[in-house]
Amino acid sequence: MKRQIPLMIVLFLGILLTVQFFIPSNSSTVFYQTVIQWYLIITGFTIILAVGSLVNHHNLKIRRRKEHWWNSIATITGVVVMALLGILGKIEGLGWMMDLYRKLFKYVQAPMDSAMFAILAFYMASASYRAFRARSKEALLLLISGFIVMLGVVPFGAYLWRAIPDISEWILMVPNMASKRGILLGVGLGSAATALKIILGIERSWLGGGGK
Amino acid sequence: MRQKIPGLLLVLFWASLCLALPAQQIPVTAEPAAAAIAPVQAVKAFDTPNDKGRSITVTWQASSDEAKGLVAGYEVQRSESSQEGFADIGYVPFGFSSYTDQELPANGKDYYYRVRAEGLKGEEAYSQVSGAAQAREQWFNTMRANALFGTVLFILIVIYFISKAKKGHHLFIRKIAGLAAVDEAVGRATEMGRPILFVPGIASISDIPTIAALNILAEVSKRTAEYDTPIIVPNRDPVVYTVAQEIVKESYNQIGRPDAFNHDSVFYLTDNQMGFASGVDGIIAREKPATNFFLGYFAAEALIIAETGATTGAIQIAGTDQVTQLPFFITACDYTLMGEELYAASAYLSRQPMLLGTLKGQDWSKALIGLLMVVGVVLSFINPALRTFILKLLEVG
Amino acid sequence: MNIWEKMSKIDRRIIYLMVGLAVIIPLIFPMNLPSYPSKYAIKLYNEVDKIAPNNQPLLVSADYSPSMMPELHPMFMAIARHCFAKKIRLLVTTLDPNGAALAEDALLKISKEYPDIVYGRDYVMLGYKPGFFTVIMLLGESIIKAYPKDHFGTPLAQLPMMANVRNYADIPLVITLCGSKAMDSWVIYAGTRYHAKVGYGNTAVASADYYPWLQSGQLVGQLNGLKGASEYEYLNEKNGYTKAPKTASKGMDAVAIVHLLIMAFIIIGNIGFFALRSKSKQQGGN
Amino acid sequence: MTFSTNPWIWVAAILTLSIFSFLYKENAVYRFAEHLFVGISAGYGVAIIWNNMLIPNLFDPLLKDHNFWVLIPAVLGLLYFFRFVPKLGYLILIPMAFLLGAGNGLSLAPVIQADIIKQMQSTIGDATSMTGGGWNMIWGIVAFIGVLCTLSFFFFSREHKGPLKVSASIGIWFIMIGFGASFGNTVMARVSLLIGRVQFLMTEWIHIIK
Repeated sequence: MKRQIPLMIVLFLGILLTVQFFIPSNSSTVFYQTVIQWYLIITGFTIILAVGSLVNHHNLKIRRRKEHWWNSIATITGVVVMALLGILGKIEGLGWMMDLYRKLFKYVQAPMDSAMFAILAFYMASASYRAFRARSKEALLLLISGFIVMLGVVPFGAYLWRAIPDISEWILMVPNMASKRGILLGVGLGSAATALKIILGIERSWLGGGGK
Repeated sequence: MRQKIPGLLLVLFWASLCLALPAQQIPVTAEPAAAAIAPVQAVKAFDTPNDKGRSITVTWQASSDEAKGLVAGYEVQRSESSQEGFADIGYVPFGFSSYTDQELPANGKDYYYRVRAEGLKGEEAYSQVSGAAQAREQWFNTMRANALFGTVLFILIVIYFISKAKKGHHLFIRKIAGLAAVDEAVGRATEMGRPILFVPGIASISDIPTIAALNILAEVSKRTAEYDTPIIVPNRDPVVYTVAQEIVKESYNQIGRPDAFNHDSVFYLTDNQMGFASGVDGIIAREKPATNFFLGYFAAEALIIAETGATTGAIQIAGTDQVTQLPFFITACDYTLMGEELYAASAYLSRQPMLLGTLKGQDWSKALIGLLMVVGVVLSFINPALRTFILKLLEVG
Repeated sequence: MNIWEKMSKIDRRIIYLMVGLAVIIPLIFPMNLPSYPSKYAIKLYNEVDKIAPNNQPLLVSADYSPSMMPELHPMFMAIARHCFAKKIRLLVTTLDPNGAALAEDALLKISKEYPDIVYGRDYVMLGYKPGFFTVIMLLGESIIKAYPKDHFGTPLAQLPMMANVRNYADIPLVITLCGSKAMDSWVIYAGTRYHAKVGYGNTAVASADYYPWLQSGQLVGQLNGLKGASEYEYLNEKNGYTKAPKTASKGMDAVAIVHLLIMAFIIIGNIGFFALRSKSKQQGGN
Repeated sequence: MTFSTNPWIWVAAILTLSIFSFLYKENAVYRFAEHLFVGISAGYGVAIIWNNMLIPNLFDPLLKDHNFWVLIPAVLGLLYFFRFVPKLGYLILIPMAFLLGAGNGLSLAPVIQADIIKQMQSTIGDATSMTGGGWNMIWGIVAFIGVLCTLSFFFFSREHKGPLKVSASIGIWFIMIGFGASFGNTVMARVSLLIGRVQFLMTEWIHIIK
């Protein structure tokens, strides 16, 4: 019983929403919008649980004086301050909170966001140095096409041979596009099958029991 | 042409929303009409197809002066009578020859339309009144007939193979290197006495790669429960966090070691993509997991976490259906599940007949798709008209 | 450890350090590496260049936000300089709420370099208007309906440049500078529906997505990321239109050096790998 | 060389450098920045969800429009908190079931439409477009074969031998060429981001370059 009701809900909603996709009628549209709205509301509640788990995780560290526990104070302070500023700042008369919220976003969160993103430039270099080795036929192909496309970007490539940018464009247009389409077709089947398995209750690891 | 109408209507709908207002606000210069312009021809009004009702589409042939560059636009008018009482309902600029009337007062009632062509100098010309049209609500979207056919066919194929599998037919599954390595990876962590890191992607539960990742998490956490190896599951999505926690807990219950499950091992970090990446990087650098699983939906953070993992010498098993991120996983990880392999994983790891049956269904669908495409290409080469027809059949809306 | 092993196992920190230096040094000391503009950049440049001076305006839509700034902002500056130097009239819109401030900044700065350029006569900033593709279509009907006033609140009727500019029919070329999505709308609505000529500048990640449209001629030319911006700067300089510092070219020097560095590391890694392999094979043979 | 006098710029610059310090190794400065980043961004997320999800979807309908239907999902959401009640813990499966059912139901048919039918159309269309003369036609066919071979690589229920082995290995060649190209094509974009950061440090914080 404890398992049957959730399975019925999944089956029922899954079938209705799949059918809904093909029905443009008014009632069908209203149903769709209601489901989306409910979905958002339920999701809204999970953030409380989730942030609760984050705070709890760090609270434990502080209380047990685990290694580097003082950093956890930064996390908890960050969560509480940002959430309060963002929610209370909407109230009239507390505009200074909104200002501070925006400042913290602009000068604390956004710079770290961009810096983390920029780290990718370094990692592209180290990853390609390590992995672009002609260990096998496949790795050789990866190496060559990556190399040509990189040459296509720099002036040095065109200096070596004027056709390099065109070859690079060809690689991006023909084999690259073909492999992407092939992978996408497979992904489409795989994800449709996975959705179907969940709807039909064949895949029920989320209930525990791995399908029993 | 029919196929293109709904897309066009959508465009028109937005355009008309936007255009209707300024058209009426801007005062028309009171200059007398210099010269007459030609009215539009063949005004037709009909129920807008594939919609929820209360909408009528009006089409017409452009004024013959449009080609001469004399027309500014067209004002569409509606009335409940074919004779009188016409009121402006929407304006479209020249170049358009249709308009969608939205939010009509009622379905199933007769409405009449006419179009006023407006010249650049303020000239006006009224068209003939259209025939009566009624708005109706539709119960099937004909633009999606091909998707319906595809969905039903796919479901039937999959169900057929599942029922066959239930009867106990032996089902083969080819080796998938990344998954064959799971046991070894868990074993290695146990030997080294280090934890296992499992990142179920950064997407929400309605993104199917996340579901696939959670199915794999169920199998992996069963193994960690068996070997008593700690598992760390950081999350970016609050809903995924709750599901992941239940899954790991259930795996420990199943293995018969509910006491070994640590609630704090599955936790939420932040929903910010790069904030999440920085947190995972910190965990990798400090906890030095022996094995990292990065499975599910990933975007730019894929390389950030995978490359950090590579520096700690962990065995890394990654998998995503995101074509743009696969190259980075391939370069930075030991094993990568590419695209559909991610979805085949739960069948591979659990070897349950029904899941293997689904996989068989996928393969047959693949063969069918390949065959249909070959036929489509051959026919298209034989006759260009066939090509147009085939492409129209596959047009999505 | 012998030299081959060293070559196949360079510490990653050395790689990071060199990447860092390869970015910082060219930014401080520009190297002025040669440029070989791509065919699509040359096409776009020529389309702009052939617009008659003091006549119909070029429309540039700055559809980018600060995160795409490193790549797209220099394109905007280079195109604006080209227009101001050749007295090609310039009309600026933006579909991204953040784009207006960025474009305004750039125009303010560049107009100082060209003292005889007058706002309202030589360039007009229409600013941001929400609605995305509805704005693109509105412009096709009537610019004055889409933007009764300019970015600074002046009615368009008071701006001499706008006197004979009704819609796309009076605009010889439209250029959008955007991340990805805006492009589809410009091509489909401005290009296909109103027969406007459309060219674009994009961020490098989106570059591969639009080649089919370039090949079919739906897009007349392209500036691809920082490289495209530097190519435009190069063409500007080559034609003597500006002596302003070439922001993108400095960045592109850095990009080129990092690429060469990465390629060098790949070669070194492979030499080390093959040397080690042949050595271990020989030892195996003995 | 002068420094910025704006304290916020200093905060931004120091945090940027702290993040970069991870490249050398995990250290106390990075650890602090990382913890702060996680906290601040999680708090930001809470505010966003409150302001953009719960207020317009739950509180506004309830308090302004007196739409009491939204209490149903609110109750479903509250069921999540039974997680902390040992005997009723299974109740959280109900909201989970709603989200899973809705999520998968909303995806199934659209996936078939967008990933399969649309891809089939583009594949056939591109292979037979015949615009641009001879070479384009040949490349169209080459790409078509590439799509088929790539697809054949994903056959799971059959051992890869005989013709399937041939086509699957050609598929893998296409995949590898594609991946190499994607990788090479992304380098410039990522370096541009780094340039953006370096420019911030060297123009707004330390005034080295103009």
